[in-house]
Amino acid sequence: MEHGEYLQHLARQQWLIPFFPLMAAAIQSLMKRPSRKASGALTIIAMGLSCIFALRAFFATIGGGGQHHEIERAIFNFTWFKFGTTSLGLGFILDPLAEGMAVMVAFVGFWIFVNATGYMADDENFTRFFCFLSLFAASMLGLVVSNNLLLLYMCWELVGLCSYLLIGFWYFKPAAAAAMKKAFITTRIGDVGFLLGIVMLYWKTGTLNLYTHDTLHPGALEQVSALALRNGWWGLSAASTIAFLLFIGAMGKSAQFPLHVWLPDAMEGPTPVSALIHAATMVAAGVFMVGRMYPLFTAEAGSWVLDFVMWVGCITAVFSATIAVAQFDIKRVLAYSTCSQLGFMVMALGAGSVVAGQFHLLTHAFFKALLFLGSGCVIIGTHHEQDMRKMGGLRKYMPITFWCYLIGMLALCGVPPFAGFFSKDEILLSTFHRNKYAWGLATFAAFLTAFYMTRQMFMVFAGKWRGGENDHGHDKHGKHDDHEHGHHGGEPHEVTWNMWLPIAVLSLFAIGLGFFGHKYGEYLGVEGAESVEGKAVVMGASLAVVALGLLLGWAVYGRKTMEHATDEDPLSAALGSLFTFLNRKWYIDELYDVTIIRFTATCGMFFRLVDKSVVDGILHAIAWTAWGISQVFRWIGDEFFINGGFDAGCESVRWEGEEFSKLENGRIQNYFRVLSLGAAILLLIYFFT
Amino acid sequence: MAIPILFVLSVFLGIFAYTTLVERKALGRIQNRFGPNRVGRWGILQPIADGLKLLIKEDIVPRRADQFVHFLAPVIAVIPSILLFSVVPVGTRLVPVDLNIGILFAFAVSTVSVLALFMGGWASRNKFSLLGAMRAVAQVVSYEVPMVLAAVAVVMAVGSLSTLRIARAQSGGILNVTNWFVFRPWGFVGFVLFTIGAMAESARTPFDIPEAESEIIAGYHTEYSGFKFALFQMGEYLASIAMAGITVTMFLGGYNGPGSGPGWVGGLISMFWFFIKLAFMIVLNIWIRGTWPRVRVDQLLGFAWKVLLPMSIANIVAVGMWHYLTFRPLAWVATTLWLVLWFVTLSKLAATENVAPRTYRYAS
Amino acid sequence: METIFWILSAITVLGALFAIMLRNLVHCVLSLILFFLGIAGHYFLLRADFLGAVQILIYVGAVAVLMLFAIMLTRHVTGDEGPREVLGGKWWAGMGTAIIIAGLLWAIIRKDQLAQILPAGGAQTSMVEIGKAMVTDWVVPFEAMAVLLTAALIGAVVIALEEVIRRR
Amino acid sequence: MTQSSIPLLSLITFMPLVAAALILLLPKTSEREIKLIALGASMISLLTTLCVWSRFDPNAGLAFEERWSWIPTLNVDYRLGVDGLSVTMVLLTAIVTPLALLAHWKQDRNVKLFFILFLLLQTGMFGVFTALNFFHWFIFWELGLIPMYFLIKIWGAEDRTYASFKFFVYTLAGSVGILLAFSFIYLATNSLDFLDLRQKAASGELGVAISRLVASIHERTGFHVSASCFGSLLFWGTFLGFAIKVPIWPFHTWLPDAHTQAPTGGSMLLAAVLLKMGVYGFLRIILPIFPDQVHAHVHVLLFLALASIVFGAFAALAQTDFKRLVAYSSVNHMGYAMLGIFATVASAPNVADIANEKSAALNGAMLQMFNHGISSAALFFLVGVIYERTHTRKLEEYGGLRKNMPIYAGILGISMFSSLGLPGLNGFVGEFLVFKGAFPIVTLITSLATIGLVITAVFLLGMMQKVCFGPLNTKWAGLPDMTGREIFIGAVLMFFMFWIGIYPGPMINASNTAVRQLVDLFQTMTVAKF
Amino acid sequence: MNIPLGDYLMLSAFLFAIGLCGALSRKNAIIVLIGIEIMFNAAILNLIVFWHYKYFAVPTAYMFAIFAISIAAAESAVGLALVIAIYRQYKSVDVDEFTSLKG
Repeated sequence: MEHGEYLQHLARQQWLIPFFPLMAAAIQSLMKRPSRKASGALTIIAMGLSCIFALRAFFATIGGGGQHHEIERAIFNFTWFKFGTTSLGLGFILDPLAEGMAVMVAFVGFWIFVNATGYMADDENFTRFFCFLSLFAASMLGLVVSNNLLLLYMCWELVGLCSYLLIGFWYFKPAAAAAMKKAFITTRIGDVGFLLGIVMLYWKTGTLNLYTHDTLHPGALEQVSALALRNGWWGLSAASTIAFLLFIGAMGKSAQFPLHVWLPDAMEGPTPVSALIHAATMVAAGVFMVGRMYPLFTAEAGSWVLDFVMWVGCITAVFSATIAVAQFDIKRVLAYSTCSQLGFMVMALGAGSVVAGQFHLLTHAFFKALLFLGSGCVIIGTHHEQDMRKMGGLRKYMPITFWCYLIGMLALCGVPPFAGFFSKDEILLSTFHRNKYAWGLATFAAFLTAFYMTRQMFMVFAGKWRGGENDHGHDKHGKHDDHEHGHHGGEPHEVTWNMWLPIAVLSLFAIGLGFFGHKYGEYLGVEGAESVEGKAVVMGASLAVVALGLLLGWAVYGRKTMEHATDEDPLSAALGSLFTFLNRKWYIDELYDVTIIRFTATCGMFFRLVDKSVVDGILHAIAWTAWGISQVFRWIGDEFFINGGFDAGCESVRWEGEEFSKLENGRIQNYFRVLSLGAAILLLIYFFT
Repeated sequence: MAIPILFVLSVFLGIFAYTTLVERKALGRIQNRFGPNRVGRWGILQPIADGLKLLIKEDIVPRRADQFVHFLAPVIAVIPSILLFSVVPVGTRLVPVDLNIGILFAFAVSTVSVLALFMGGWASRNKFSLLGAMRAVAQVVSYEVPMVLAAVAVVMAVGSLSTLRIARAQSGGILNVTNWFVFRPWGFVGFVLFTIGAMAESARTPFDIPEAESEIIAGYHTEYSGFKFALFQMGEYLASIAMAGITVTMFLGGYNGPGSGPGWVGGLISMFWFFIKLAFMIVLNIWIRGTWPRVRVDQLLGFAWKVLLPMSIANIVAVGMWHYLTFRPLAWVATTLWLVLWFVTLSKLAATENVAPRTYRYAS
Repeated sequence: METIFWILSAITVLGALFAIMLRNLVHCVLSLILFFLGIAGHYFLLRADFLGAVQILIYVGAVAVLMLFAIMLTRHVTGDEGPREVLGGKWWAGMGTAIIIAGLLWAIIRKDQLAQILPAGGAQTSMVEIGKAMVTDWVVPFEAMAVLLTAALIGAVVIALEEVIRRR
Repeated sequence: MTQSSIPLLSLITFMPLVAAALILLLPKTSEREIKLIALGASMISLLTTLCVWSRFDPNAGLAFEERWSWIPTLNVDYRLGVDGLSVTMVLLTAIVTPLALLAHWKQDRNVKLFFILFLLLQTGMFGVFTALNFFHWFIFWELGLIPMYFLIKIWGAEDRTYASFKFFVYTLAGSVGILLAFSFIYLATNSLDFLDLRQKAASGELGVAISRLVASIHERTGFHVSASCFGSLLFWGTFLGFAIKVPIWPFHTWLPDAHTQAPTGGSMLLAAVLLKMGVYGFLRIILPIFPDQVHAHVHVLLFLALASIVFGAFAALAQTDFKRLVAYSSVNHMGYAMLGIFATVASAPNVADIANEKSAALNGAMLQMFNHGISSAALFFLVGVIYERTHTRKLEEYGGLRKNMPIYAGILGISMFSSLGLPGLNGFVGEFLVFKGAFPIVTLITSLATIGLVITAVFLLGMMQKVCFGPLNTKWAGLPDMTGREIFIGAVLMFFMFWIGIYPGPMINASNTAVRQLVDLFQTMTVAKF
Repeated sequence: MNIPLGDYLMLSAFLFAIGLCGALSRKNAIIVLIGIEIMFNAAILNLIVFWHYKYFAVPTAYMFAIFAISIAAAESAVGLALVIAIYRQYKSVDVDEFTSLKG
């Protein structure tokens, strides 16, 4: 088979990639609760199949485009429904961007599922959990391989749904219940922008298929040059306007400032969920979408949209990093770190380097998933303890977890030769070219990253075990008491193989993936305008700040580890109220509470009051007026004239009736006789006429 | 016209006489005894002896009885029974009267016999008689309905009321047998319904409650003796024989059988087949009489209205299906299913009483 | 044929007269049956065989029997009204009216030319035709009749069983 | 035009009426038979409707038409028929009514009257969607009102008297507007046939007739009013009637009251079908018969639609009563349908492919009607389920019900997401089409309407959180989960949610031709004619 | 058959009058019903007579007769049921005593 045809063939089978997890979800939704093994196996097998199909497509795309820097893109479009004289199509795409992402999602997802079988082993809603996870995997893969903005949006919303469901998986915790709602609504605000962007794109181009390979009916992204010439809003071209609107969606999903608030709260979900959805894949969907729609962003030269994107990313990166410094919850640190890293990616996109953004997305997915799974292992190993102050010294108890976690941490900090170093370096480089101030801020964020990760490492793994000092933490979750480790008492312990194997595998990638950065750029087919100029500065600066961060972390936390869980954080002692400010996340949530949320609630009360008093008031006024008028008529007209006259008439009729009723004596034969007499008279008349 | 009528009068009266003998002998055998065997060889002259005895017996009329009606009742009992024979085709060449409303005529005439029972019962001024009469009237009126409806099925299939046409419609087929209506789903059901109806109509066991000895002495003919009693008996037997004849005509192919045909020889053979079938029906009646116990009054009426009537209506629908489904295998399957469905439903519905399973105390 | 007509007419008229004149109710019904049979005979004479059979089936077999039942159920088991007054109040008015009507009808029929015609003869309406007409042209009345009969059946049962139902 | 030999539509419409008559004959005590008869009748209607649906050819225009001369002196025909505008509504009615009946299967108070009223209501609803002549259409219209009044009045909750009275008088007042308007139209044209009037309106004959009528009024009474003003009056009269029924802000206040007080099945039907009667009125009567007037006032109308969406959503946000919240969500959702409809009317000269945009908007509105019927029926049913068990509707009194009612929580979640417009479920398709179509035509208003999307999410998710999540309120520790019957009802509704969410083709296809004809009416329109 | 139509008509007129007489003057409700039946039969006889004499080939009159007989049967069934019901109420079948319809 010729290569193009082969790709086409594969594109026609793209739907299979999300199909397997979808089926797994459908089957599990009908399963009984106790069928744990079957459920877990089904999910993992389905994910494995998806992974195989994704890899097949991935290798096909490598084989084609890599050498001559020309993207080969195979698509498969079909009609969803018809309306008016046109129709609405959906479609699947097969191109490097999609396949790289799909392989990542399927592969990381596969290992996270394996880990989850351990993490969730004794949860009563095990089946439900894997059902949601499968559904998530299906939607995420569908999002990745869709060639249609509407299909992408649908999957986008579905991953949001799964995120909602999984954050609130332990719905009985009020915090989880609040967090799930917050996550959905916050992303929904972004989605409104996204939806408007879609609708506008549809209006301006008449299609939502991104590529059609058809000159008569070009796809949306094939019309960008025309769109760049048409007018949009706010003095932008249509293309840029749409790009801006779409980016608002991405901001919601990828937790960019100021819509980032949901992501840390989302840590209320089970840790594999945090790893898969809120670190590796879903939150990256915004970045992916921007990458997918990138031609729109660059269509109009010199619009402020890209700058906007860059600054949003930059601000998020620094802002979140500062918060991460002052957190005590092991997962929250990672959550803010994720926010910050997402900021890096977005910044890269804004700086004009899709490759850097996407590559960081991939590497980040691996090592952040690793870190989250690692933290999950820690949490399980310490009997559901999440407060870093109550950990410590775990290196002794959980060696495998420690080493893997260390690799992930180094990758995140950007220590060469780990994966994060390469990808972050590229981002900083591209930002350096675009805007020096942004670069400076980003470098500062890199410094903070190294610092807070070091802090975390020392707090968790170094020193001595501080848990179990007060009461045992695991009273909080009564139902986890019959955990397998009952005989361990309060001591931490290493986790089972199905939990550490995934992080071990992922740590391999966290080490090695960075070396493929250049290849990935080629693979995406973006001409890497690799200017060596400034490279040394950037690299040197970043190495320096990383080293500084590590050192500072060691200085503050490593030299003298915490003795007791109640000890004050050394940094807190140093920074004072600034630390509290950071610990309380810059009081953003409180700000939102008093502004937006209060405003919305007031609006609600106001319109409720309007309904109750104004609208109903007018109504009641009308009703009372009518009633009053009717009373007047009743007394004057009815009671006096009509009733009086009517009574008199009735009386006379009744009297007549009384008289006539005497004719009725009730004897049937009498009636009959009269009847016959009448007949006789009729006959008589007939006879004589 | 005269020959057939004479034939009918002589032959069927003879059959009547010897039916009584056969019945007594057969019942005797069923009940492990001999039956009449003193008058002539095998008791062959018993009917004549009975007749003579009844002729010379004293005729007693109760003093307060309504003399005229009391006298009239047995006469009226016999007349319709004999009239019934006028529409039964005995052979291809032997049809007394071919009325174009034959079946209807038969029913019309047979209803008159109920009057005789009532008159006899009422005129006797005896409460047992009156009770018997009332029972008889209720029973006959009830069972007439499903019977007529069962006949309507046949009439619909043939398209004529004439008994001769009905008999002719059943000729042909393999050996002149396969076209008998009893070999159709609806015909079989109709046959069963009609047979049950005919037995009830002529008040034969197990439907003999109008003359149930253990309850009301002898029912409407308690106060009759001598030849009047004989006339009642005669009317009853003749009616049941005539009904058997009509059953044969409508369902069992009438005079049709292997070898029957229009010629003289065929005619004789056809008469042979007719009487064979008639004998079969008579023996069947006797057999049932000897086998089944008497039913209760409420059971009797409930059975007529709740089982036979719906079933006969379903049967009419089945004939309609048969008529319109010209593809025969389909018609077979459809009508059979339909009727079985109704049968099952009705038998489920009718089984309202829970009868405990019988336990045998001494035999095991 | 004329003889048969006159005999049947005599039976009919006598039956009718006895039916309304006799004191014993059962005798009344029996003579009513005679009247019905006479009418059936007339139908046969008029070559309406089917109707004749139906007349016997319905009137003799059903209506008359029903009347006998009614008599039995209203306690006059003997059927004899006894010494009580059998004629209703103002009976003379009814009788008079009937006689006037009879006389007038007689006079009208006498006067009319139509009274002199004889049967036209010719082809009779066959049973098949009647049957077909019944389910084609006359199907609506036919169905209406079916409904009416059902209603009458149910109604009669309900009326007669009223007390039983109430007791339950 | 296909003339069906069997009067299927009459059968659909009057089957419940016949069953009601049958039930009337039954004694009060035979409740089981009553229920079975009612359910059987609505099932027959459903089966017949499915037959109609399967044989319905969307391209053939009016189908299954029945036309008999009824009152020749008034030029009134008995005319039934379905086209793309009504067939989905008939289907909706046929689906929801048996489910509503089933929801009341355990009803034990005054069963006979209840089911009779229900069946009467069903006849009314079917009749409104199938009738093509104002004369009997109006009878059916009122028949949809009166049984509902009694259902609320007799079987309602604590505040039923006020609610039912308000519902009845309010809606009746609207009906008066319709009746008056049509009286004048009849005076002017001597016709009450919708399609005939549509023809006349399109050809301008209606305008001429109205000016003639105005002239003759002037002649006789000396009362002068311009023809265009008179036409607008007629339009506003009709508008009032339908706007109250839909309901459009600010005529909506009867709805939360009525919904909250109505029995479960009543709310289901009220939300699922009765509101659609109002929207259907816009599609069948206002748009075809008053094209010029509606076009002239479209900006006001669009504002009202927007107000319904946004204000309705905000008002819902502030509710503490479960049922009231769902009721306000109806105001909000019907606002989307109205937005789609009014966007069809508005003119936008600079939009290139305007016919298709309008088709999308109107198709979306049609679909939104059906979707709202399904999902609001489900939500009201679920409210009923929980109310039956806890006897409270206060949101703060629930909490954590998912723990012992997982199936309930699942069905509630799916229904909620369907109502919220999650892709993959039915709500999304309709809303997307409305936005897609309306956005190019009335950009600003559509953009503002998206606020409604967010607020909808806020209040629905808040509802979900308060009912199902959080720690279990110990008061409800012993609550049983949904029974098989209730799950069945939910499952049927969910089937439609998924079906339309995943494969909306048949629904849109059914309405498309009729929608395009309606859109063509407004294609060439630029200025009002009179 | 040489009987003129008038003879038949006369016969049915007399029968009708007899029935009327019975229905109007007898006291017993059953006899009243008997009278009505006689009138019915007289009328039906008339139908058949006309059919036989004038419209021999048309089934209309025949149909009328059949329907009339059916109605008569239904009527008598209901009538007798009524008689029985009334008897239960009043312990009498005398029509003169049924005066509860008195105004």
